[in-house]
Amino acid sequence: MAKIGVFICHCGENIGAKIDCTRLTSAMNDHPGVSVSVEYKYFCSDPGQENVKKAIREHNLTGVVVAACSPRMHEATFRKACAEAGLNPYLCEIANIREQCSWVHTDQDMATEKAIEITRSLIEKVKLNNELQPIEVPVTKRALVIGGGIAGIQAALDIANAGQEVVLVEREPSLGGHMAQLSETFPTLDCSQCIMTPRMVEAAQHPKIRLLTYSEIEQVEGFIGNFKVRIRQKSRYVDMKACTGCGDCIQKCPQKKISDEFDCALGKRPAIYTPFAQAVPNIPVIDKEHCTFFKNGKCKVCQKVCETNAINFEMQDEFLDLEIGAIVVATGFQIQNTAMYGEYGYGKYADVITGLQFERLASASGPTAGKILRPSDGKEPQTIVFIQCAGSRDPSKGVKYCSKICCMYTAKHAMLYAHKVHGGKAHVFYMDIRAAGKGYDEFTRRAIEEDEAAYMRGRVSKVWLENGKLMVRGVDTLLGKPVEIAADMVVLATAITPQPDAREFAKVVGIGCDEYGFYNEAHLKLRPVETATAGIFLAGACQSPKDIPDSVSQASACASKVIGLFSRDQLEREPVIAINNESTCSGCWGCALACPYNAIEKKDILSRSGELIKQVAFINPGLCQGCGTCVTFCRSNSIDLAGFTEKQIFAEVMGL
Amino acid sequence: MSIQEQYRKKAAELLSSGEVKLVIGYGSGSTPDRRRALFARTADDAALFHVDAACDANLSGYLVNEGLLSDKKKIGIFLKPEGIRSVNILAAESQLDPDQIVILGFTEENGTVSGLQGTQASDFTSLMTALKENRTTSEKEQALVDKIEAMTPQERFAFWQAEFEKCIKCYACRQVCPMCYCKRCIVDNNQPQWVHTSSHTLGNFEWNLVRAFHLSGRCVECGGCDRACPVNIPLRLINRRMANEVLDAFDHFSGMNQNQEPVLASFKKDDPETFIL
Amino acid sequence: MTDNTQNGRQNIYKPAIMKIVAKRDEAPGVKTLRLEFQNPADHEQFKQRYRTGMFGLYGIYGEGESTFCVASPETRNEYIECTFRQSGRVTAALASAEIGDLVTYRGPYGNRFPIEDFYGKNLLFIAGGIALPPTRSVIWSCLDQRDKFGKITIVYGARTVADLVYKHELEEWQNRSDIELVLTVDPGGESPDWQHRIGFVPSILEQAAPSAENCIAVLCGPPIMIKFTLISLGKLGFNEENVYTTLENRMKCGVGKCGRCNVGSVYICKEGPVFTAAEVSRMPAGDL
Amino acid sequence: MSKPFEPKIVAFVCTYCTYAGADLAGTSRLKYPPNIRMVRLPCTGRISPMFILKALQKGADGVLVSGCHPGDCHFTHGNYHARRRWTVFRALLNFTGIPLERIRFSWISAAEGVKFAELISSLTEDIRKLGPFEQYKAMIHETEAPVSL
Amino acid sequence: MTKILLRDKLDDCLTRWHAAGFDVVGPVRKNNISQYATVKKAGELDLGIILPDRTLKDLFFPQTEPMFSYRISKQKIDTEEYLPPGRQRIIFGARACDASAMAIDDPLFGWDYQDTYWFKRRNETVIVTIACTAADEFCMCTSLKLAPDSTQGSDILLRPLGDNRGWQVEELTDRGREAFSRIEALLEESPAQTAALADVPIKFDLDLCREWLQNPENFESHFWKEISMRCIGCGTCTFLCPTCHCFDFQDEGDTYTGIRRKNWDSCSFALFTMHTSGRNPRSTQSARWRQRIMHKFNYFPGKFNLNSCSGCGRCTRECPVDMGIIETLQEITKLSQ
Repeated sequence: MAKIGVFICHCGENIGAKIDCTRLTSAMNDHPGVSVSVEYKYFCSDPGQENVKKAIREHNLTGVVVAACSPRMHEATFRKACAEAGLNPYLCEIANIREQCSWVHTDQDMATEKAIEITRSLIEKVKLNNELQPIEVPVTKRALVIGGGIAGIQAALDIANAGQEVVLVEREPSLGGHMAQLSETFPTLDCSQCIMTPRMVEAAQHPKIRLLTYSEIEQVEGFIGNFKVRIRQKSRYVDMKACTGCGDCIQKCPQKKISDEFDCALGKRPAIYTPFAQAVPNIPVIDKEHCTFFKNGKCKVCQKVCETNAINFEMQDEFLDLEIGAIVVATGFQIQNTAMYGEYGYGKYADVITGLQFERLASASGPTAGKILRPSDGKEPQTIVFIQCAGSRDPSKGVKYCSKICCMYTAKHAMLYAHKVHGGKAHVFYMDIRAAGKGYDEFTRRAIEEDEAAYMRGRVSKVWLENGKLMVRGVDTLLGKPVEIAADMVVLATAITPQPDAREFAKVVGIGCDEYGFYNEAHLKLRPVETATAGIFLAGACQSPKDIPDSVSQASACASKVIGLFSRDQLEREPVIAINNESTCSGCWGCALACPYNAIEKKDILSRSGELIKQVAFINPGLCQGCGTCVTFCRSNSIDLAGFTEKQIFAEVMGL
Repeated sequence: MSIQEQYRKKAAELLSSGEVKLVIGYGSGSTPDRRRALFARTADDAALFHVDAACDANLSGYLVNEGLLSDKKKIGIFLKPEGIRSVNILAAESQLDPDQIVILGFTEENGTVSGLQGTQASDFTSLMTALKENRTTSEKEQALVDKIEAMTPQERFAFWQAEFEKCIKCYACRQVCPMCYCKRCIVDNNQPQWVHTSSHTLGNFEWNLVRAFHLSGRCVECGGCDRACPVNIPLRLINRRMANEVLDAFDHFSGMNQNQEPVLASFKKDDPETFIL
Repeated sequence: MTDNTQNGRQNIYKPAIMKIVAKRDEAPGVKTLRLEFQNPADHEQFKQRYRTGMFGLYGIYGEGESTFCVASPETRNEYIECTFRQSGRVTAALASAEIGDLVTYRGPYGNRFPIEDFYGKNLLFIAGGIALPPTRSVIWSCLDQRDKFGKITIVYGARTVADLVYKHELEEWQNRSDIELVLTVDPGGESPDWQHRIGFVPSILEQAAPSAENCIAVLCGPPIMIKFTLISLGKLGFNEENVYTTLENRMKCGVGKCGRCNVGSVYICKEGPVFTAAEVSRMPAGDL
Repeated sequence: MSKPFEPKIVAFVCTYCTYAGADLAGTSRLKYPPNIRMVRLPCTGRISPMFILKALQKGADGVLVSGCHPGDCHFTHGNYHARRRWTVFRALLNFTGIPLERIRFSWISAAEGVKFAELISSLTEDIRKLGPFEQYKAMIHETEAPVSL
Repeated sequence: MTKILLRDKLDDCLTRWHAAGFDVVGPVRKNNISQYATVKKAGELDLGIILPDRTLKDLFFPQTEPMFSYRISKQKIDTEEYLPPGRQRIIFGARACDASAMAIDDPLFGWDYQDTYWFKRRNETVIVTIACTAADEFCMCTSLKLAPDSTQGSDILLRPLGDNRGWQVEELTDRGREAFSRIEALLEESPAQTAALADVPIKFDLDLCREWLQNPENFESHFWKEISMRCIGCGTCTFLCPTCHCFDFQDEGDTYTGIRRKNWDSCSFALFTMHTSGRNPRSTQSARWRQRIMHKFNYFPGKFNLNSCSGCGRCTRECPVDMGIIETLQEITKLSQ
């Protein structure tokens, strides 16, 4: 039998007035396995704690139960006191006889009876407590930032500027993300590229940042502080060291009719290209799919014109294995597939475009050099209609949420249009104007009041072509009247959606998605930049639609989390984790599926001669957070949870 | 050619061609109306197989006998639709590789057996869908379930108390069940001893509840436990009730395919919760 | 069916109550308890019946009973010592019991070492790991009447230095001139200050090469060690009839009824646990 | 005169929500009957059906299982798993004749001290009305009685 | 001229026995199962059952039995013993195989240490066996050198009359005579013819089997693997065997009070012989089936000169996978020929 010390706290009158502590103390003294049971006015006080420590030493106690206030109050206090007296802190349990007994009951007899039972059951539990040691995890001080948009760049720079190594991975040939595509930015109307490109260059040249563009994450294993990441560096067919970025190859490439992704299909590019003029790095890639040589085996014009022999058609994808301590996921967003709105004629009518396409038209570096011209005939649209919530807040299209940035950029578009097309008329259909943010509402007011955009509250039901005009039929709900506008151009404020491969990518990284495919934060309010997987953080629109200031703030928040993590050489974690009994495990993997943290892996059990005997579940102590869902699932009772073992709970219930 | 002849031939071919190392099927039993598992290793053995209405056992449990499949060689097995569902679950729970199983499928209706098209568990998906759509298991059974459900809780308790009182804890229900492949059953864990091992009514009650719970969403209603029970406890009724529950609450029909997620290891955010305050 | 075989009780399955009077850590997971009878009648019964080699069922109410040998010799029957490795539910409970706690005991059961037959002979004790306790009770039985025996050699090995049990007694034996003690640990199991042998028991035994002449060997250890040590003993010229060992099987009743412990037709609990190697070799190997 | 029936109710709760809610009931000095015994667990995902059976074996007349509201789980979705288990286990208990009034499930957040106190009060009253769980107790008594043969 | 007990006097017999303090137990069918159970009236008995599903063992060695309770307090342990109730009882209508089985287990429960639970009940019970006039395809008493009218283990043997009016009484033991003295007045003297006994064909050659089993070479025979391949390792055959006697102890209760129970256990279970270290001398189902057969037909006869089988056939009758002693011994007979 054990040697348990029971310490019954009066908490002044709080417990003492309602519970007969003397009766409780003597009842516990009679309980088998209890070496000492004492009462005291305030055990949480210094002399109170001294009493506990003294008893531990004097009676050589093997466990301690403090019957006092809620463990949520003073568990840490008493565990610390135990540790100071040489008793493993996890051999201490708290019986809550204040919040859940003396404060809530009126009958002294029954409250005392209850206190006796509560304490007794915890004595039974503590007898089976094991000495646990906090889990120490070493930290690899190198961060991985996935995504080279503004969020990723900001996070990378913040971490690097704190002196920590960063690997910044971008799957496109250049940094920049969506922000590089934008013309001006709300609410200041400063030029996006003007504020973006210095950041891109800074990131590329930072001594602590290793930039890997045109690269993708293949595999993530491990856990906080100890991730192992495999990165695929896609072959550019251009030797990055040799290339000087002169651009001759791009000029000479005979294949020039490829739809330009960066310009949202409004422009054309050659098969060897950089996405845009200010690309970082300024090294072209060969688009294998469209390259004449790759298609027909003949051409190699680029190779011929390249003076530094940088073109290499034999180049293969390369794999890079890196040890990483923390991961920032900043993979951004995509805009909704506009084909969903057949009634708006996107794809059918060349002059029905998306907001992002409008950005390219308005951009000085865009296909029209900043002039607003119709894709169909290159004429200036005299009447333009902006349709907000083209997808957002529309459950029938699968997007129940608000895309958050459309109100603002539509106002901006209306403004830019007014500035660029004098005498043109802009109409805006909206559901609600959501302009919460510093300078935002003023901005939309400006669009309406100064730039005279005609805002109509209502939805558009149909767009069709009639006599060369795009007929827009909608309703002005404020007037309660149907409206029909003959427009030259229609701009759809399409919904912000997760990246199309977001779900698969979440599985690669080991984080969760919401119903749309946006990544799940650990707690929406209190842990908005962390994921459920320790050591992986979220920045930018991959978590939910965000504008630039929000993305940047979140990126900096991520960076501070990473820097905080890297400020220590070892991580200490509560040892409340699940452990599997490998000899009784049947390897059904239900636990792995149930685990919210992907903490359960397959482990091979090999014979001495190296043959596979069976596979069992291995619970990664770095990833396990100790919820115990796997324990309950396990039919063979093979998994157990340290601190709340099956034996402990059994004893606790049996002690009631 | 009778289905029995066809299947004997098929089994013989599988064995003589070396495609499978073993065919598990039904041989004659100790009385004319009994069939027992027959393990055929040669084409000659295959001539002893029976395929008829008396072949009631779900043989799939033998597939997970220790070491049987570890040499990666294939095994042929006679299975009814329930057996194929069991193979799907065993595959979904990583207990076997379905590619190693060559199925000689058959089904029985009103005493007549007919063959099923397909040899791999994955060949039977449309059959599974049909089974789910149209849960044909005997109406008599459902009637009994309904009858029990119509009782008051006190009557139900008394009914099961009288049944479980008979239990002798021989664990035939567990041993015969293809889903009870655990290397250690929870009842055999004595640290802690969650389930009483004694066969007093309380211990029997706990055992039968835990068994039914562990089979919820996994039982294919082959009836093996019910037939095995030497003291005639109507175990199929509990299993059927639980199968109804997971189907109604979670649209889960066990053993639909090899990738089915275990019903108690997965969830939907909008799972029903009418009873939670 | 005399009263004496019933241990003074009507119910043969009802244990006696004993108190833990001393507790010792022997090796990682291995503990020794010294127990004293609470009821003088139980003690009297024990004194009458206990002979070295017998075993008992030690238990804790609520957890069950577990079988191990009586590690103390018949020459010291004021108490019972038992040494066990913590592996299951009962041993876990016994291991966490404290001095002053009450435990249960049933026994002594089984047969004995025929120590009178060893008089005048040389003795060779060979033990491996946690199997020293059954050997130790014979060793002390003989040491307590040292003049009745010739040369005494003890060969004891364990996996590592830490796994050696009864370290204080090993030291005592080491210092006695009338015993030759050969200690060994498996290769890799030595500590920096280890001054004894390194190697597996069978080969160390062959190196020590005790004479088989007029010698009785008592051999206890894990099955694999027994197997190879018997070969070594054969090489040294030992006759299987002169080699004694004990068998440990799972037991519940200890009195030949519960059906677990038999190897072939032999009930270990009644006809054992002490057997000569010759008797063991006649048992079906597939059941051992 | 025998003592009036005082039901014994065992509650299995998660530490983050319901246990905290119970603490809040305490700090708010709400009153509820003292018949409840709480077993604190990290998450509802940790609450095994075995706990319920053992509580019944210990003579519980009622059992409460409670944790975070859906979506609020500290461990993101332990309570979703728990909900499925409860659905299934509850159906099983019902089918075998355990009155569902005796086995209750609830979501109580750390903020719902009032809900906690009210639930315990009503639960205690409901079970008091139902009376002791005689049928189960009879089974327990059988284990304590000698064989009649 | 022999004594006859007429069927229509049975109720009166029961009344007299009850009056004399006997409980009367007999074959009863209830709740979809047949077993030996206590009856108040003769009408409750179902004497047409060829063999009850459950065995006579249940009455002497229940599947779970509390032995004693314990209460642990800080300084002492209090215990209280449970012993069988000590009521005299008459088992009316046992089958010869079941009655024989009780006699088979007597020496086992009595060697050196006497099992109180078994013998207290044995000494308090009068077994009145009715010889079988019908058998099914699983009955095999004759193969065990017993018969439908074997007297082993019985105190009274009743032979059914040809006209089915009652039974011819054969008193075998003093205990039986004492019990029947209570109903002496109800018995008649009559020369009535007894009915033909059940025809139970011999299914295997027991002597050949024993010889084969005794040959140490056959211990490792491949036969064991083949014959037990479909065995699923449940306890049906052992728990429904009237002679199987293996048991386990289990402590049950809450932390400081509880009951140590004696529960049936089975050599078919993998855990039966498993050491806590994980080592298992009988680690395969074939080793366990071999143990069962060897024990019944080799080891037990070697120790007690009795086969640990009385030929009731329940092992085969109830086996979920249609195995059993009959098949195994038939195969061994074949191997030996």
